[in-house]
Amino acid sequence: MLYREAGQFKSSYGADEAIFPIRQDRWLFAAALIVAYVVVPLIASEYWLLSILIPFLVFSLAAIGLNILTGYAGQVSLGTGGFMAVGAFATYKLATSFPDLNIVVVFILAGLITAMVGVLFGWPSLRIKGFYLAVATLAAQFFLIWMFNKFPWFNNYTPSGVISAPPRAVFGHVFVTGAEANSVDKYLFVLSAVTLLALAAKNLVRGRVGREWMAIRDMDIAAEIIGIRPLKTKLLAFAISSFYCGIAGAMWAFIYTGGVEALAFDIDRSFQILFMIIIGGLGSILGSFLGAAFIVLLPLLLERTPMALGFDVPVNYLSNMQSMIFGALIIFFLIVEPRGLARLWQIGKEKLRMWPFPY
Amino acid sequence: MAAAKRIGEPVLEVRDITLSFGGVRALLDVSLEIRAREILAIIGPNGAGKTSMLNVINGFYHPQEGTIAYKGRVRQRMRPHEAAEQGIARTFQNVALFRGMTTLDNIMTGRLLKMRRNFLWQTIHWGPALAEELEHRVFAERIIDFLEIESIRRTPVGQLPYGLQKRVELGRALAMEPELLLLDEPMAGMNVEEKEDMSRFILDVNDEFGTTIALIEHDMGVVMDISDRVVVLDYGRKIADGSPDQVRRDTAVIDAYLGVAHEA
Amino acid sequence: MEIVAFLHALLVEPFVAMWQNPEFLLEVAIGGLLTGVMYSLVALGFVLIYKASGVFNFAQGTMVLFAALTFVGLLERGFPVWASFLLTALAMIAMAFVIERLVLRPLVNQDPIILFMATIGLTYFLEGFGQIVWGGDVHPLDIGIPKSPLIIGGVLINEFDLVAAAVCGVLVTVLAVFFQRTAIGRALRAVADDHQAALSVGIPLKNIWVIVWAVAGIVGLVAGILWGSNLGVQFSISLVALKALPVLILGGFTSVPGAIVGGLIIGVGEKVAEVFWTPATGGAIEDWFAYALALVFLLIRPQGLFGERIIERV
Amino acid sequence: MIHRKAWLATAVTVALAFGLAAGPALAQNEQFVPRLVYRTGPYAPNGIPFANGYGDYLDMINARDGGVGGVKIVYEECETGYDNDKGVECYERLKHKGPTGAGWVDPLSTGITYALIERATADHIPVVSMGYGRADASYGAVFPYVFTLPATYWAQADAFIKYVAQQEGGFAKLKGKKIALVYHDSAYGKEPIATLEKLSQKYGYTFLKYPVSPPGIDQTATWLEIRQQRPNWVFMWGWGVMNSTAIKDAASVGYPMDHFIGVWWSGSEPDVVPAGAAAKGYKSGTFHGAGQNYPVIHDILKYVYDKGKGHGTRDKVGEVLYNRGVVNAIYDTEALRTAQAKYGAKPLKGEQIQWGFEHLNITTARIAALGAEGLVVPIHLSCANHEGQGNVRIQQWDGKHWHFVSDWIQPDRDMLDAMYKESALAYAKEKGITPRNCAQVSQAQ
Repeated sequence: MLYREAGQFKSSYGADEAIFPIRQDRWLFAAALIVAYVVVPLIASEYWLLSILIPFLVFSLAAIGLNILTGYAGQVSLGTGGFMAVGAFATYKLATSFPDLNIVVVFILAGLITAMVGVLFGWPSLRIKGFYLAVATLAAQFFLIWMFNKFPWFNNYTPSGVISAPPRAVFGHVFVTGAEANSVDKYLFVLSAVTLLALAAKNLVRGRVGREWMAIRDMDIAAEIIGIRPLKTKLLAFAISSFYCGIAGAMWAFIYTGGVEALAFDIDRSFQILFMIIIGGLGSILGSFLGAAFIVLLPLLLERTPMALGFDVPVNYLSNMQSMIFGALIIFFLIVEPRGLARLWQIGKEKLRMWPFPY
Repeated sequence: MAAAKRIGEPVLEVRDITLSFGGVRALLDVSLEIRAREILAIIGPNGAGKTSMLNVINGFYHPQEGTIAYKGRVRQRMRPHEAAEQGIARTFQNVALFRGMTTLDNIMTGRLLKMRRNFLWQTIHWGPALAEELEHRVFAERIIDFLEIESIRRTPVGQLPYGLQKRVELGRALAMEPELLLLDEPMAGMNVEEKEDMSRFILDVNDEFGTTIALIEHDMGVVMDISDRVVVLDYGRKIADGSPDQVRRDTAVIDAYLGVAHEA
Repeated sequence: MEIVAFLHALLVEPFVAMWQNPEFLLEVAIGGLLTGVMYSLVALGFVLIYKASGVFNFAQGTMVLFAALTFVGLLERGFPVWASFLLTALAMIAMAFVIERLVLRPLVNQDPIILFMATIGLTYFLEGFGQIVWGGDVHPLDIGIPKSPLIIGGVLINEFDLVAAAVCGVLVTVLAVFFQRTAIGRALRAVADDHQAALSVGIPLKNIWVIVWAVAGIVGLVAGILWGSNLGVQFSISLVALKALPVLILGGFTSVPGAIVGGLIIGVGEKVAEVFWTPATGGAIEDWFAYALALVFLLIRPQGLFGERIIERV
Repeated sequence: MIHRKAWLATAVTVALAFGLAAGPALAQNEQFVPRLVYRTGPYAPNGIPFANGYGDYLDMINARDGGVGGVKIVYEECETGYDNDKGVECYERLKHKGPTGAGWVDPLSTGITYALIERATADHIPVVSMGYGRADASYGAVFPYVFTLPATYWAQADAFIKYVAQQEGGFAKLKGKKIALVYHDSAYGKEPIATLEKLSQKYGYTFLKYPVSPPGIDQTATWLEIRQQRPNWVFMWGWGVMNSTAIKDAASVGYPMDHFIGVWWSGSEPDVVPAGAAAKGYKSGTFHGAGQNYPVIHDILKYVYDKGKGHGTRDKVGEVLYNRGVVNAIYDTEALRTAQAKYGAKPLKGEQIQWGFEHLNITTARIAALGAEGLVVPIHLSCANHEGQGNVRIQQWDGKHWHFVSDWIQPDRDMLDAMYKESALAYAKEKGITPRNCAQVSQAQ
């Protein structure tokens, strides 16, 4: 009964177009922000911050990027890993070539570079569709990884080809990369970036640009007939999607692991992000977060449950069981709700709205 | 039939169009004109080339021969989105809505060409971008009121019954504020009541907004009732062109079309 | 100046090298053809399933692994080759039943991407299941396929590859006969052409799906035995699926001949590129080159070499 | 119906969430060791024997001696699947376990090593990358917490050239020879390139590079090229399925096996067995002995396998990678013993064990006492030298067993030390690290 919209009237289209038109949702969102910004830094351990929350946030960002391209604009891509690598290596080159440049600027520039690369590889999408496009984007994936691996200029001629993050501060002595960086600072930095970018993405997809993308996704011929230019629209989707993926890749390399080689962004990474958006929900910003949480947290839960219950299972059985359960759960969730966790969440809310009177 | 009085000069002139796919001729030396503010019906038996005609007009097919002049400017080849930019809107025989989007969003897509703020403004959804969004929302709501579809504003169109989908599709076309509106079988598969509603909407659009309309329809009763002029196609050729009464009496038409219909 | 030298290395020198040593070019091309056959075998499984059920079966690579693991596991427990083959084939048929019942049937009429995702779930499940049952070790597999190199006119050809090519030829012939001459085959083709129409003339779609998954499983078994003889049966066999993807886009998702011809083109293309363009590019280009080659073909024919033509209509 | 399923799904998720509760607590007099292993996935055939050997040795020490200096060693395995992210997660999860936290960590993957260097340095936990990882981390002044004992890839590359020179009849004979490197196209595979290039200038051989893109399941092109180029020797820096494929493809182009030498990660049973008879005569580098014929291995059989507590099966004991796991455990526990000598026989912190590693001195006498003569080579570390002496041996596969075909080969220390230092200082500069002054460090202690 707490979750009701009765009595909340909207007197303008502006209010009707807010992200959270229902008051309880706004409270929930505010509470989530408070938890994320205040409570978590106070109570979370370094393990939680560094190995769970930061990768979760970075994955969410990459998933938002891919969701823009695949979920909203309907262009299935398996090149996410490649674009993340572009972001990571661009950041590395920029940060080491211009040591005085603020890291935030570096990240944004790296995102823009990735966006340009994305546009380049998005070109075939005008002619190629569906799974054919998906497999074609693999060309981008393999080529980019090969390129970063092959040309030592990208890693400043280190013999191993591993790039590692030089220490950089956002302002003053608040370091977010390098060994001295404090885990809370890192977390808050990533969280702020993800919050801002997620809001921007939400605004994009509910406005003109988002409608153009969805029109192309749902029926590209009809979209063209109402005046949408397919190439321009698809390329904008590739650009913005790649911008997000690039920043995610940069944060992955610089803030999460601190050092990567190109292979860290191989084809498995692309698949991983694709799983996230399908499980979370295609065409949903919230779904990107839910999907990332599912993929990051579920294996950990599966791994640690037997241990917490006091069973001593050899790791290989555990890991294989985990893989089986993970696979079975994916199928199970798809059967329950093919449109992803975001849709389940929505159904849950609708139930709550009716509760305790289901009709 | 009040609209007939206001009919003006031709806005679109199709000259000697020939269109073929492989060896199949879809249109052969067809010429026709659409005049400002009229309701023109294109009729003919199945496979006569009616839809191909609309596809040629809005740039989806490119004819091998012939020219099209729209508002006095001759064009040979253009993309559909260019037609849209010039003020040509259309609906489809099989509804071509964006099924994953709500009614409101579908209608808002009709306003896309009129929205000017770039994507950077959109990311903040505030200030000029918000103002623009709301301005067009007001317009979309007017169309929703006009078509009496307020209650399904937030419903994804994939879940709507066919008749309503057709109505939403008309709404999306209207949202473009077109000068020329092409309707491909707007009443196919509807019951009498729905057809009456749709006829009323078409006449109102023509009346209130002064929109030029070219439509394809099979229901002869409706065609004769609402159109100012009728063009008849058969096997890719134009066999008649005139007022409903003239066409009704045309022997070629009776042989080719109505005759067939009688036999069947 | 560097640019000129690079372009020279990229655009001139490889062809000079080919011209100067045509025998080597032939050798590389033949090596590529025979490798291509091995790719085709894996691609074939994808095509069968996609054709009949519209599912892009991500689990095909894992099915190859699973079949090979089962086969080698039975061999190691003392079964003769024929019995192991038969039992594994039965296991793949049983698996097809289970997959149809538990995965495909509840998801009937969903979007292709959802079914694709379900096969990813299947991949995880089979990976874990296979390793629990048969272990993560590498199992050597030797069923007596000769492996010595033959030198014919100065050109090296591997006997093993010839056997693989022969097996592939037989398999394709059997499949062709199966599709063209049997009632089940006709039903399969009908389903491939149009699901709804096939249903309306009374073809039971569910049985068809079981059959097609079982056939894909058996094709996977053959591929698994050949790849397993080559690499040893181990987890990495599942990765051959990635080599089959460019073959698929090149040949078209729905064409059996496409899978074969696509495999040959990819095989030759990537080997020739790897050998002759290594000086210009530094090597290891074959992975992306295969995809780039497929992409170029795709830009000319968006539906793949043999895929059904996409007709846009409104 | 659907919604009932949805609730069920939620319930399952919630039930699983309890899994994140804390694990079992540890007693006080125990030294905790996190163990990053990979028993699943594409590299499992290599990961399983190594993890078994390591675990069995610790179990044996606990059973026979009651641990090290009376402190029982407890460990927890964490499956990485050879995946870097998973490795980092494992490390972060286990680093604070036990009364004193993780004593050291063996990342068991070059990629994970790279990812852990900064973290572990900040956490003061020694990273022991035995025979993998970052070669320049041997320069301990810049990498205080990273140990590359007993030899790095660079040392091995140098040793290979020395071995080839021996076989050819002197360094002068190297001039004009062709030496090829077939390598896994990754950070790991590229490690020896700089050394081999440098040596090619010195000795005048032609150095050919053949990258193989991972996983390397098809190498037709590479080996046809090698057949065309006919290099005198082929080295391989391979991993996983790439090794057996390379051996098989080398045989199929008729390349002589005894001129084909793999890195020590390309020289174990899972690499040669799938290739069958073709692999006979193939050589590889190593830094320890193979087989069961060492007293310490006998003790493992006696105290662990006879009690039915082995991690693997008895017949796999003594495989190359199994023994490598044992050797790794010996180095780690010896460092712990060294540290206990200074700080007392109690659970120690990572920084104390770091001291143990830096003062590790495994003499011939100590090796004899360990019952590991011929299994391990004497080694002596210091503040500046985290590698040791870098001795490498060559072993050969006779179709059934691996056996040594060379004596211990001592690489060129001066050249290597200079290379480590140069590379490490460049790293320090980029990272803004001030190298330790090792002269002062040793005085202070």
